[in-house]
Amino acid sequence: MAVDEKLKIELGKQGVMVTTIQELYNWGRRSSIWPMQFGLACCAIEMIATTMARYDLARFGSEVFRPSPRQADLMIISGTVTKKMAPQVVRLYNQMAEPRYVIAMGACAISGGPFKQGYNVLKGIDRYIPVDVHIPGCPPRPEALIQAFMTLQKKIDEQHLTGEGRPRHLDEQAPGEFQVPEFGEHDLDPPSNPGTWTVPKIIQ
Amino acid sequence: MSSFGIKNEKLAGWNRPPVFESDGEGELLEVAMGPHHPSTHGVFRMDVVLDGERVIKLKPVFGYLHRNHEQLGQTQSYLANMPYTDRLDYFCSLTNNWAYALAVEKLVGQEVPERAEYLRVILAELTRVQNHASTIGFLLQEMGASGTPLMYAFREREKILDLFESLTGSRMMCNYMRFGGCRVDASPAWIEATRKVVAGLPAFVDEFERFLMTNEILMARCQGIGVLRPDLAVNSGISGPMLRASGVNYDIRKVDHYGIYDRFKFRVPLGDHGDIYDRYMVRMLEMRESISILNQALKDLPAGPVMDPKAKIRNFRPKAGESYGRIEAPKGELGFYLISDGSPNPYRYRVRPPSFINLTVLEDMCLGSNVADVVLIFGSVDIVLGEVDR
Amino acid sequence: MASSPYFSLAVLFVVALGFGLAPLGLAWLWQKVFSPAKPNEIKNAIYECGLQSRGDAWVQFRSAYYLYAIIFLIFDVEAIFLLPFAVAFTGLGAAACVSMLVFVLLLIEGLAWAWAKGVLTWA
Amino acid sequence: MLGDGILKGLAETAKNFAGSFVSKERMTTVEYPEERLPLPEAARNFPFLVYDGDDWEKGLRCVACQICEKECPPKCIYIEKSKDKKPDYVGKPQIYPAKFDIDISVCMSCQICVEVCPFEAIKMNTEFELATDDRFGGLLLDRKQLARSNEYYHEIHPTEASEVDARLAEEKAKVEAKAKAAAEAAAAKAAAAPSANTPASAAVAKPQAPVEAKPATAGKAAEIAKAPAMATAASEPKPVPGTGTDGPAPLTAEDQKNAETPAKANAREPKAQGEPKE
Amino acid sequence: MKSVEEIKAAIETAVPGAAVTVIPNPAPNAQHSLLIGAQHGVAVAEFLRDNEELALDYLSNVTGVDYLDKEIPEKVKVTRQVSKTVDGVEQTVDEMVEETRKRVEPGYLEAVYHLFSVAKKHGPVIIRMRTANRTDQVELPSLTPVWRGAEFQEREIFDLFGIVFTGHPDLRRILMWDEFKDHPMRRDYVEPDDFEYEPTAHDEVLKRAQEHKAKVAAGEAVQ
Repeated sequence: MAVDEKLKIELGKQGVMVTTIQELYNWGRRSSIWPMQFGLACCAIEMIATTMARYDLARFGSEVFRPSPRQADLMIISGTVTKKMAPQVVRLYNQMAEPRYVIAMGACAISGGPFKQGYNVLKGIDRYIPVDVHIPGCPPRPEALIQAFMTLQKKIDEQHLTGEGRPRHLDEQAPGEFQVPEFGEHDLDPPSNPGTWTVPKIIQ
Repeated sequence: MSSFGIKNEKLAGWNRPPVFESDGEGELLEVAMGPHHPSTHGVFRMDVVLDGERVIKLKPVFGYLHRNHEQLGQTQSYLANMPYTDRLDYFCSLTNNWAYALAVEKLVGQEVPERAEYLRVILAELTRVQNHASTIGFLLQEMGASGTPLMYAFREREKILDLFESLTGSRMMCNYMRFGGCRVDASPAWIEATRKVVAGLPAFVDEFERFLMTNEILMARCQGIGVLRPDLAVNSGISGPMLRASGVNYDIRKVDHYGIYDRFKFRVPLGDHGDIYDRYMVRMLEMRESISILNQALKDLPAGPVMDPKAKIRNFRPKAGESYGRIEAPKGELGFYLISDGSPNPYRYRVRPPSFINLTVLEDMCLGSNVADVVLIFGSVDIVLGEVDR
Repeated sequence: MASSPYFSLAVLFVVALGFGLAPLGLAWLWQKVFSPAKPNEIKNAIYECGLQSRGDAWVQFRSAYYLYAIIFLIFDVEAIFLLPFAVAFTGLGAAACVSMLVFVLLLIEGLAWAWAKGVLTWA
Repeated sequence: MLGDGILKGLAETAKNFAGSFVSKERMTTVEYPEERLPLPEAARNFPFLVYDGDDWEKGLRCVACQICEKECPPKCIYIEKSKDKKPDYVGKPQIYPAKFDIDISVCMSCQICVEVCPFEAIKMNTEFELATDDRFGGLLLDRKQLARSNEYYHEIHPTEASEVDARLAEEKAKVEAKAKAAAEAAAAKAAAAPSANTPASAAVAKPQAPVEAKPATAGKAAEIAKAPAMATAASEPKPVPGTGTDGPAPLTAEDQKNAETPAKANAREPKAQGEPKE
Repeated sequence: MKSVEEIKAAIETAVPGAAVTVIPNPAPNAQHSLLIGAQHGVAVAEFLRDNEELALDYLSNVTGVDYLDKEIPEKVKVTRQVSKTVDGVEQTVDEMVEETRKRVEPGYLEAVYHLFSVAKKHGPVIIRMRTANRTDQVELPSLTPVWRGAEFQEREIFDLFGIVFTGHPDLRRILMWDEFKDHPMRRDYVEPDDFEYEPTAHDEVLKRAQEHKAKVAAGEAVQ
């Protein structure tokens, strides 16, 4: 049962703060998303530029870039995920603590981008791990990364604690483990994780 | 040659007591400073064998960002390769463009109008300044000064990126040069804005120098660490600030006389110990030289066309032949080797990456030093993974 | 019982204990009710820069490292013992001084061995 | 003495800290959502299709010549030609793109499509707030989402837009002048020799480009002339996936005949650049 | 600096028996190169480095190039039995017939070395070495003992082209992962069918997508 807005505003005027556990929980988690220090290629430089003085990412609670996956709850895949790097990316994602989000930053992380026709480039990281926000651009501007942060924060705000709208980490059925691909003789096997990657029907 | 006037030699690190000989008690620990590591500027892996803290063996492992740049180069047309060169060394996209344009111009004997040559020099030197500032910022970041020098360096870099964006349209991926000139002419307002930024650069370098040069921690941690002998450097094909820090006078702007660098008066800074501190000093002094080149180039920038009218952009079919064009990129000698067989896409498209070859001596420099110094030595080599793995 | 002098102290102690344990209990309750634990062996594997970690970290280090720590420990504890001796020094006889001297010299001998072994030269 | 290097460094940061209260120049942070940096004029993010007038369907300048599709390095443009024709801004019936998709999850915003487009039909947009969580629906922009009006183009790239308009207007004037001249010549001929047996040249008054017209080289899509001649490149028909037909309807003979003239190589005069952000 | 012909002469005098031929470069920058026999490679390299007049002590670039087998059509006169009716009688008579037969010229893998001199500051001397063919004899002498700069670049050529450099200190794959089997930069490399749905597929990307669809229809590949 949500508190109805008008009552909330009235009480707010008299200095009484009314909230639900869900709002408090979501507010707590979205205001301090600690990204993992995980730069792959050119988009990593734009990510660093976003944390620098001019486009200050610290204003969104992401001041600290944690090197170790154990203490990070957001993985910004900034750059090209090659087939040699894919098992490491998926293993790092597995090793992150459970409420974890993924931002696929840049064309290469979403779909292989300009290097798509190559033999060593993974065509998009959402073959192996679920991606929450995609940022197109090559590289996307620092403001675009901040706007993606705000999109992710809105998305966290709308999450419910129970019922079917609840996020992956509160849902027993949601898979906690994502299969790490092995190095095959010609390509990674399996080439994609069927659990998270569904090839859409050909639209044309 | 005195080592840049730092008088108190006793502080200089290289007269330290002999390295502690391991008495063979402890076992060796094999650890991977792997693809995901805060100090490796991206996805680079070093398999290190440690005896306590001392490095016994170090094997670099590449390929985590191998984006098959050369194979794509051979399937695309000459023009379509130009935006891909921005993604090679993604700190200095304009010098990559220039190296590729130079190689193709050598392939077909294409001249470049005066104003385009001047614009190329101005943009290349701006790229060199922002690359060296960022490199020093990252080097200090790895030394522990987390943030402050990097913030100062990036504040300066943002100003230069604004210039790139207002001229070419993109901050980092300029895709600006064509075979036979540049894509867009620089408006007088842009020239004025460049003058203003260049006027502010000496103050920034002075501030950086006052900030860092005589800092005891910097001297204690950098002097005498990662020493590279000049003969090993030349034999290993090292190029750029690392080579000059070992005292070898080899700057391609002076050797190859490409572009119009002969018209500008600038000196080539050399180090004499070849350690991290000399590499840091060579980069600081190169920034000063670049600023003097910028001032000279901005002073007599001629008017005139920016693009040679006869130059073909689309449907460009050079006759059969090969060409190797190289320039002095901020990280070293960046070369493009093109073999053409008359078809619109090159038969063989090879990039000579300075960072990749500068890593040949990483193990020689790191043997016997502490793990913490390996991070610094690796930072002083200044590599970018897009260029290392291509 | 309410008037015993220590009653307020006990209340304070209980409140402090509760203040400490309540969030832990809440977190444990939350975890049991809302977010199910999903351990798996990839997640619990050793983190080594994204790779499967080869080799073992339980390695016999060079003696210099732990000896350095032990020596620091010795002199730290010695300083604690010297403290009461120094405070009551004026009222003590010669026997106390001699025994304290034996105690200090014994430790100095340990330092001499370490110095000879070269543990202290850090390089 | 030993610590003076560090003290000098601390003095430096203290100066900057104190300075940040006084001088505007030291306050570098831009609070993005509230306070935005004005994008410089040449900024480019993703392409968009320019249309004249108000109806985007009719006003599209693109004539589906597929040059940008061939020249695009990451190959992220997909064009399907239309069967019928619509009059373009000069009034000459032209093919228009039935489908024009750009996959912005692949596009590397390198503006080569703008450079090679001979019809000023595709320009670079400066919109960058496109983060979405739906990869295939949200990041594949079709014709409708790509179309922007010419006024919008004037908004984001003022000098470049006005220059392009000047060029197009001048071409339009030249074509009309030719058409008028051809019409008078035809009327004069009809008046002078009413029984003239040679019909006027084909309905389309094919103005002769001032530049000497060399026959187009056969083979691959030859380069498009910037000359005023209305010309479409003869490009090999592209098999339409999934529809099973072996290819779109072959180009009408009249298009085939339109020999384009490989004019001087430099397709574009240097674009003057607006002044950058202060 | 000495011209290519002078260098060729100098090499032939210094290293007797070295097979050196000049490969002209038609491009205007006239960077001609010297093709060197594989068995004398290291000797010639040491000469080029240690000769004081040349002093080529700086190896800038090592490139691998792959030339496919070329089929050269040739007009060949061959006598063949041809049945012809001579004055009404069916008989076979051999007769000169001209036919074109395909002569397959074996392709080769090539390593190109660009040498510069730091001491004398003079420009590129380019030497090339070619393997016998593209399949089994793919050995070339490694020049890492002469110039240490060639170490990583030769490993990259071994990884992407498959030239085995004899004498290289540690010849392993450098860019691809170790379990990778074939050499991806060769002209005849077939990419794994790593199908990815592309909304804007056209030309060869479309061809690959249709091949994949055919394969899925035929049931070999998984969607």
